[in-house]
Amino acid sequence: MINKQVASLAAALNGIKDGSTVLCGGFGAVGTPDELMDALLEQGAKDLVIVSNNAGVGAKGLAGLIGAGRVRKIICSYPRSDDPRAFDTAYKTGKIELELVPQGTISERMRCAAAGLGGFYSRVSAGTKLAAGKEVRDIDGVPHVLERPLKGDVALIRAHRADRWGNLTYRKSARNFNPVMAMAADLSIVQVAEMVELGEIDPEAVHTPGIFVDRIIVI
Amino acid sequence: MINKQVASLAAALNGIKDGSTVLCGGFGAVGTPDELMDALLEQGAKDLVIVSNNAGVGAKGLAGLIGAGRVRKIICSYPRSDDPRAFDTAYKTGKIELELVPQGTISERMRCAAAGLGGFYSRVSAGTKLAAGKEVRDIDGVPHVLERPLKGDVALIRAHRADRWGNLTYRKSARNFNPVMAMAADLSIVQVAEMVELGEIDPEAVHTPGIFVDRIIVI
Amino acid sequence: MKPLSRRQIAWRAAQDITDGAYVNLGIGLPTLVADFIPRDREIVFHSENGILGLGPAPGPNELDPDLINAGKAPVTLLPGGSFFHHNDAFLMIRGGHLDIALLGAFEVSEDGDIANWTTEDPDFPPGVGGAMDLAVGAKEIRVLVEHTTRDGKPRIRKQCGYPLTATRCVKRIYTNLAVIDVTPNGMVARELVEGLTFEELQNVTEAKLTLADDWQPLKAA
Amino acid sequence: MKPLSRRQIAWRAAQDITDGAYVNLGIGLPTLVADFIPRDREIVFHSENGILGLGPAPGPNELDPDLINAGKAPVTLLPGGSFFHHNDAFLMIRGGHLDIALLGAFEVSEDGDIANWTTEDPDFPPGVGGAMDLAVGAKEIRVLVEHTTRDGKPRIRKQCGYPLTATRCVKRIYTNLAVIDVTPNGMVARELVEGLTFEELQNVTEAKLTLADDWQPLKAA
Repeated sequence: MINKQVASLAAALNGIKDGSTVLCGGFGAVGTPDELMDALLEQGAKDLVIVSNNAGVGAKGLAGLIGAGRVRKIICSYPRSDDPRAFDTAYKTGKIELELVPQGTISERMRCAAAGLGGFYSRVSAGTKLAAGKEVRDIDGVPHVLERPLKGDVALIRAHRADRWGNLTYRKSARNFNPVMAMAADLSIVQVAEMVELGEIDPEAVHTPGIFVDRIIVI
Repeated sequence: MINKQVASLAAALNGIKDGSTVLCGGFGAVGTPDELMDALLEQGAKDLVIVSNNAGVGAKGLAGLIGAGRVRKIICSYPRSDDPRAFDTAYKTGKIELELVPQGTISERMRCAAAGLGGFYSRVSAGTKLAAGKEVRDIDGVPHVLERPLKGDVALIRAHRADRWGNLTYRKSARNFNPVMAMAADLSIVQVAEMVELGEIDPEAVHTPGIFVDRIIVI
Repeated sequence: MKPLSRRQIAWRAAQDITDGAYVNLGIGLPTLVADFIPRDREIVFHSENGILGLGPAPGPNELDPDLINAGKAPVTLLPGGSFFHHNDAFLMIRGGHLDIALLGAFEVSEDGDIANWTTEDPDFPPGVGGAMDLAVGAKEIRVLVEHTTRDGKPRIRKQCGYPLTATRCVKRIYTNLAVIDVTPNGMVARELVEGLTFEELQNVTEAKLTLADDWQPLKAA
Repeated sequence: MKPLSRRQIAWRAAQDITDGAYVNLGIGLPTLVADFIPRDREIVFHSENGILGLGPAPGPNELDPDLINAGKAPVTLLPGGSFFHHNDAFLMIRGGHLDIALLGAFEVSEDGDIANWTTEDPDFPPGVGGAMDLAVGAKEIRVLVEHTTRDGKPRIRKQCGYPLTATRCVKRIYTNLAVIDVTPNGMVARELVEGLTFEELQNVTEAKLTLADDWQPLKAA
């Protein structure tokens, strides 16, 4: 029988290794897997590479991980936020590496990994500083940048509802990066508000099919 | 006010030109825009390039267009069917060109066009006859074929419900190629069983957002 | 001569958005445009974080913490709106499915290059967000910008001094002084605020301008 | 010596599918496998046309014309199943999200190459469907095949004679005579039908086989 629900945050995060690439869902403070990120601090993995649209707010969640020196590198589109003190401090003291990637390109690079493709050509960032060091190719007379897949060892996801097969639904704009990240990691760990019976989620309205989900914890 | 519903099949297909690339939804006989394809026969456009997973069944729909000599070329993964007489006849007499593409690659090439990308690298077909003439590149030691975007001038789509903004839902496996084709053409024309009021389709369960839809006809 | 206020710039840009358009409003000044759409037009606003059909700001009882726009402000959803994931949101942007993106900018060049993501201020880490995707992807890019910096330096330049967001993409610029089109033959001033001469406009513009034969006074409600 | 029937080959392959696996069944012989999954295992079957959680064939009152599998036969959906579009269906395939794909084949080579899409019969136009995507994408490829052609020619060969579907992807082969693994050290016979000697098996197999030390009789219910 398939049952992806686990009993504790510790069980949810079990086995995450030092040096892992961790995809963290959310946009701003919406749809972020806060409890999973706090639990990752507890869990102890270090030298992490974090992929996240933003770089943490205040002192909890991702900011907590950065503040504790556990993040070697962050790949994001917009490290600023209302209260970016943890990232700012780490950045100014050279304790964190920043790879700045356009928002759509981060998302597409993760989908590229999820889809088993080797790379794609995009006009985005061609002719700008963010294309520095990247291969550029003219396609139909227009310069395109070669972008490579971005795969996670782990994804930390926040959804609204789940069933035991791992089917997920999200609420409104809390969906954001969560579905693409759930697809793009070897191990996808999801925090949800609610478990429902198998079959209760309309099969026409599953946002993330269970095939992309490994562990679920109810918060 | 936005109202994408049109009054007649003739209005739905108005302006489709000779030589157009037409994406036709459906898989086998499920989710195929039969009435739109029959109306395209009436409409008269010729020298068409058709993109469709299959190559028509019997004598109606796509098979009718092929039988009438209106299709110059078909891009598909599986031209056989239970009753492939129209395609078989045209193929054996050299009256239609066949570009055979793996099913996932057709779909991904259309998405590539929809997403405004210049191409992608895929392992699929590397080392096979279907990669003949295509650029191959080793990525991380694995040969990948460069695939180019596949864009439609027109897409003919079959959905279940629509609202006046063009939001669509499909039924079960009739969804298949329809969503990706709706995204990948300059002009997306949709036949639906039913129009519903704006707001009746759950915003969490829209299968094709209206931004991808131009004209809707109720059949 | 009275320059337009920020709300007046937004009003002017709003008048050019045609009925039925799919539009993304950049953070800051462009966001104000939503308040000035003529009532007889139905516009579908898009947000990078997976929304089509953004409605006005929520009343106190409508606030939903899971419903924000790309600027992270609370919003509402209109009937006919939809939610989707980030990847589809950027497919829409990059794939040319948006009719118009209205963007803020630090600078715009004569060729329509735009710089709007970093001033390379060493006190702040750089952030790009969706700026490059929007500038490359939308069918038409229009910029809303103060004509000059606080120090009076021109923002409409021969070449951008700040790092580029994208090249040759801007089609129209709305400023507090003028409406300017970027054309294959260079920049053309279409509207000037009343009391401003073309010469005065050129003096605060580094890029070379020509005055449209059918230029109009720039009016704002 | 009694070769397995097609249903027995399917039964044998079914025994190796572990609880909770995500599996795609190719058209033809592999489709039969669904009938023989041990009852205590919950398997999620995937279909290229956008389905996870395929159930058994529908009863006469359950038939829904909009619900077919990749072989275009009517099916049902289990609770927990979901529908999605073709692009996501092939993202699952190509991206390595399926644990197992069970495929039919014309030929398999010593290196694990598979030929299963065309015999280049001039009487038929070629069709590839999802064969190449599946062979490249699933985590593990297992083939179900009659050991020889109707004319007695081996289907397990040093090199495939028919056009390749994909290279070096097959891990295990179930035939009416044996279960054979493709390993870095060549093909290893793990199970032989009772009464068949290894020498007899090698005689109908073009590829070089070795016999596993712990080989077993090939049993089928």
